[in-house]
Amino acid sequence: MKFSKFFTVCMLHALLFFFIFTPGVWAKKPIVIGVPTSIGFLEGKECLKSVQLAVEEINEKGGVKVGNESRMLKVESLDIRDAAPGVPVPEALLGIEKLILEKKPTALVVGPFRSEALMAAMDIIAKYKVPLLGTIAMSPASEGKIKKNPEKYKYIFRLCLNAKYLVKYLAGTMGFINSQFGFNKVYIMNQDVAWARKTAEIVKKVYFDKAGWEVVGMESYPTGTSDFSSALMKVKAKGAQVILPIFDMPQSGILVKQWNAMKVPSLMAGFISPLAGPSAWKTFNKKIEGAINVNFEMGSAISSDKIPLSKTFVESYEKRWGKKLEAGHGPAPSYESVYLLAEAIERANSLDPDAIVEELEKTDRQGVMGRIKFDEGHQTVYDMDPDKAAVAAVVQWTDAGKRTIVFPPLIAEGKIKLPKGLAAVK
Amino acid sequence: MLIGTIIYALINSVILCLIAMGFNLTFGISGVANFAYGAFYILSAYTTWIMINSFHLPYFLSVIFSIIFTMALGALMYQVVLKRVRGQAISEVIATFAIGLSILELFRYFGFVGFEYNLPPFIDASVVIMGTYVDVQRIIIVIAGIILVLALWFFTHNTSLGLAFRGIAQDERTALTFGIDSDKIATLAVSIGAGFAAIAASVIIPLGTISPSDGYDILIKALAVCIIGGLGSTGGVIFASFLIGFAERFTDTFIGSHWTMIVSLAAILIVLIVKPSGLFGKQKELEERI
Amino acid sequence: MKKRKERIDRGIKARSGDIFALSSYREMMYLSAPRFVPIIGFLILPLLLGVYWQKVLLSVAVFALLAISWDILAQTGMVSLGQALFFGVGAYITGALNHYWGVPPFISIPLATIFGGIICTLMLLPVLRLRGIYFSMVTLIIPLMLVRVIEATKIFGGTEGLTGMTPLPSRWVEVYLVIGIMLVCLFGFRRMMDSDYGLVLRGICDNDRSVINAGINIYWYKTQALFIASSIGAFAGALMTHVYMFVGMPVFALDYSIFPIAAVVVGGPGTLAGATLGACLLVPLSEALRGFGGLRIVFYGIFLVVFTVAIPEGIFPYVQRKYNEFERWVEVDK
Amino acid sequence: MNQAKILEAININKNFGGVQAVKNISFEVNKGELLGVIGPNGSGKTTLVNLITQFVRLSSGSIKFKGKKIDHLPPHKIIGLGISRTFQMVRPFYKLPAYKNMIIPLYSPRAKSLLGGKYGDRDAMALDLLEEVGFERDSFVAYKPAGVLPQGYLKRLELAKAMSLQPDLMILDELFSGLSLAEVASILPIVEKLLQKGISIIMIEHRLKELFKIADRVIVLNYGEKIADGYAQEVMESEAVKNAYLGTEA
Repeated sequence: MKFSKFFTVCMLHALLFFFIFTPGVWAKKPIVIGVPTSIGFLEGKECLKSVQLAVEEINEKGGVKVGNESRMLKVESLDIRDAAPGVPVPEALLGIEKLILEKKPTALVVGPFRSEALMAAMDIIAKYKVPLLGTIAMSPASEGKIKKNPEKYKYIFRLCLNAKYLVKYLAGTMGFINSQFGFNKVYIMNQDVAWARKTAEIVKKVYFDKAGWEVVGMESYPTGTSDFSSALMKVKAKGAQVILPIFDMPQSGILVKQWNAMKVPSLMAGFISPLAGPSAWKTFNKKIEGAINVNFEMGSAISSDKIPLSKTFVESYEKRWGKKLEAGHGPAPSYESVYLLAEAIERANSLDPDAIVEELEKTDRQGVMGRIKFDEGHQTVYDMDPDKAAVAAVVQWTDAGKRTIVFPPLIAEGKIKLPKGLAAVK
Repeated sequence: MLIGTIIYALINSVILCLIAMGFNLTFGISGVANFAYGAFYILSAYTTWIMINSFHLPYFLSVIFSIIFTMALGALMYQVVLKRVRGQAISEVIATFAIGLSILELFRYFGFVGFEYNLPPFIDASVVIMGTYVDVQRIIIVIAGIILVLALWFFTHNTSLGLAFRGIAQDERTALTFGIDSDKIATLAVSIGAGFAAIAASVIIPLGTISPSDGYDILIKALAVCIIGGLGSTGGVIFASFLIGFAERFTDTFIGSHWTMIVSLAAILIVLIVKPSGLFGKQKELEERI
Repeated sequence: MKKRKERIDRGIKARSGDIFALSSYREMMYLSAPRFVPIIGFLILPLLLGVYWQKVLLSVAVFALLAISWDILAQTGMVSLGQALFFGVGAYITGALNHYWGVPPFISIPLATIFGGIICTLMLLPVLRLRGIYFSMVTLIIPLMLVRVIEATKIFGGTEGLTGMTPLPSRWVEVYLVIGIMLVCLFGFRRMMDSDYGLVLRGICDNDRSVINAGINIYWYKTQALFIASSIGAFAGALMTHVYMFVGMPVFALDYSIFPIAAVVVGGPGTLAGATLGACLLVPLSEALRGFGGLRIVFYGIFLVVFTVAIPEGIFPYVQRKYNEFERWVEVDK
Repeated sequence: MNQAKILEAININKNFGGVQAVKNISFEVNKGELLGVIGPNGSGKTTLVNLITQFVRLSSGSIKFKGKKIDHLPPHKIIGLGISRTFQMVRPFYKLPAYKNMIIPLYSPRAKSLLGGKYGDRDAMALDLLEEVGFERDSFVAYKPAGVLPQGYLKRLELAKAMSLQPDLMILDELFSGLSLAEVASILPIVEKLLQKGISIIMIEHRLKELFKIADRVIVLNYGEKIADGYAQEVMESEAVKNAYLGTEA
């Protein structure tokens, strides 16, 4: 009884305090950050939560200083459903437009999933002049559009890995595998969507063909495929030592399960979205030992001791939401984007989009993903050294459900281990 | 390679057959095209998942519970919704489709997406059949498929309820005069169809993960099989499953995986042109020239 | 009872003899208001709305067109679950014409309308011979499979689609073009369905044997209805392609199939006006519900079930009845 | 009496999934005569009508109309040639006024060609035809929705629809079933009038008394087989018929 009374009194005081002493902050409207994305999907869900986390952290420290006063940040999200198969792009665009017109956000973060939606959205964003810090769609085509007409499209930035850098990482990993074990036969399996197909083609062109690898098979799978036996039999028959998968559909879990069940003696090294998060060990019933997977950005469901901020982010996410990060693509850059924005606004000392963009372009911040800088296509530069650029992480599942970062070497925690039945050629 | 492909084609065919069976059964008996079928499939998988992970029931019990739950839901759908629009094809189709849509999108809305939503295989092991590794789960699927078909055959030929089913399926009006309650039978038909979806989900889902968008794929697959086989004909469904099942696997191995869908589409279009009522379609009204 | 009878009389007289309608100013108002109010409303609305709501209005008109197309089919006894097929085929035809050969929109849209109609009709021709839900099943499947075909064969830009279509001269042209066509379709086809030709079409739905028994080839009439409906759908798709300057796999999306059905069911089937009314209610409502994200679709589902089961006649017939009842009240007063 | 045969059926058979609904039946209809078809329920009478108009396909045999084979034609073509039928179960368009129900046959290609390639004033023609079958012109009956009309009027409407195509052969499928004696008595003269116009009629009927008043010849079906064929009086006295049909019905 006594305690509850005390508690009530405390609450009342807190409320009073809130209303009497904070009008200085609340008199000014909060700065709205719009999150138009596909919230019904894992990546979208976790990106939104990461943004909320960052906003809460900044607000706790007193918000963002514009002019003489501190203003709070506020998140307005809207599900544009563009990742769901069968949702028309115009529908997604209308969502973005609605968010811009009705909530009047100072900037947008996260953004569309599908590259074609991003490409189409760029025109709308240019029209309303609201900076977008994208963290999901990966097609380099948007950078081309920005470079071609920088004045018009300068409002669009990207913090996540783009397909070009993904290729760099995949090629790097393959080169690493080659130099360590002497493997040179690969089977490429990719989802039949633009980004995955392009990535596969480019990796083949710029790396495998030049480095003397033999690509024994290359196959694209339409979304919804539920049986990979044919390809796995081919892998075995043709003696490929490495399978390079590039998938972000949920059904790709079937591939992993089948790879395990059919006891294919090859190293699975590439990108399969279900393998990124810590719960994969349980999902796949402890049968993923040896699988190698790219987490697109440091901090997205993976952290490294060498980049302390990534550890803090992953831990505070779990603390705030009571759940571990699972998406290997999106959360870290989404979290970062809020900080970049807050800093840019403070530096610009105004909410004018052109001023913010100008400051954003000057960004140079040591963050969760490493050092964040934009190139002239407004793409965050990724490389292998976290002190010089942002990094991704190539992770191998080891026994006991642990994940070890194996590439890039600067942040590696261990060496690649081969699965049973596969021996080094060298 | 060839043997492996045949083995996996066989498994694929049984999977398709399992998926289409319930839809076909419901239609064959009651004339209700249950477009919420895919949603029931997904719903039962989520139910099992929730039972295991939130109520910590043993796997086996969870599966049984989810089958019963799905069947009850099917019966409920008939009693609450379909009964009122019985016989109006448009309304039946729209209502069931809308119910399916709501169920699937509700799961999506409540965040049932992600890779943690999956069911473990019944027995996690693989065996070698003629030089090809096959996981035990797939063998279980084949066994389940065979048992279901046999059980269905036994049920419709040897039990009085099953005979009543066949009576209704053949001639509803005459069956009515023999005192068969068509509403009751139709309720059972929808419910058993939903149960088939649940059984199919219980054995097939452990191969992959659960995701709401699969619900639409399942419905499409069931429809494709039924269109080719002939709606309402069990033999047709089995035949069509094997036709598509083998065609898919063989195109995948020898032509390319992204052509598999086109093979199915081509099969549907050819069957429609050659024999519009499906290969085994023998509905009475279709014999007329109208 | 007596009142009801009067209403029927009015209907027949108003239709058969124009002189009667001219007998008083009031009668003329009574007869013309239901036509002129929506026309004037639709013509003025774009002037009052902001850019965003103009886009919504554009969506309203496009979905109204698809709903009208659905309703024409349904009245002829064909329940389509794949309006997206018509929409998508129209969109791809105009997209390809414009993208590969640079055909300007004012030529490519009419071409897409006609050829879209022909292609869809040919594709569905075999199913016309079947009764029951076969038509629904096949229409549901074909658009989804066409998507896969485009994905696999990589024709028409494959998964990325084609971009950079020529836009229409201005957003005013966009809005007024689509509204104009929608109004023409609404009143034109409403009139057609009321004519003896429409009677035959509706006869096929009600009792096809009776129509055959009149020595009429129902397949030929079904084919015509299918062509009309798919042309309307193809036009909507073609127009949207030029509005968004993009065509890709999403044009076969399930949304384009479900929305029109929802609109018709809510507005009231069998009147075309109901279809339009349904689109006018649902599309803005859907904008208002946008904040709910995926839950919106759930609402649709529930809406659809409730309307099909509880209010199968839809809103429009109710409004129509109320309108007539009101007039009757005045007459009694005299 | 050697009149031209207007319709000739030769050894027609129909199988419904193993059930032989019509077994090897042959018969003919002469020009201008009324052929009655009788038989117990389920004896295949309606199937016979469906076979003639090709609503159901023949399993084997052939049918000739005016000397030309018609069993390969779709139903609407056959009707276009000048055979029209009524249905046992009348299913008019309930929501439409009675006279609007007449529009569909009047809109058919046959109606158009009869008028020399032009459609006439269909509403007026419909009202004329309805008057012929007993819809009083001065009343509002013809304007009432078909749904509120009594059975007698619906049967008349059905007859008027068949008449509107000005057929050479008319098949009336249980026109009198479900009607009162008075109603039958008032429709009978209309049928006689059609005969006077030279139209051949096949009449399927359970009301033997009324049928025998106007029938020239009668065939009797039982279990899909023809068990008697001849003038009304002869058939009535045939033993087989008495056993199979009249006996069971009493």
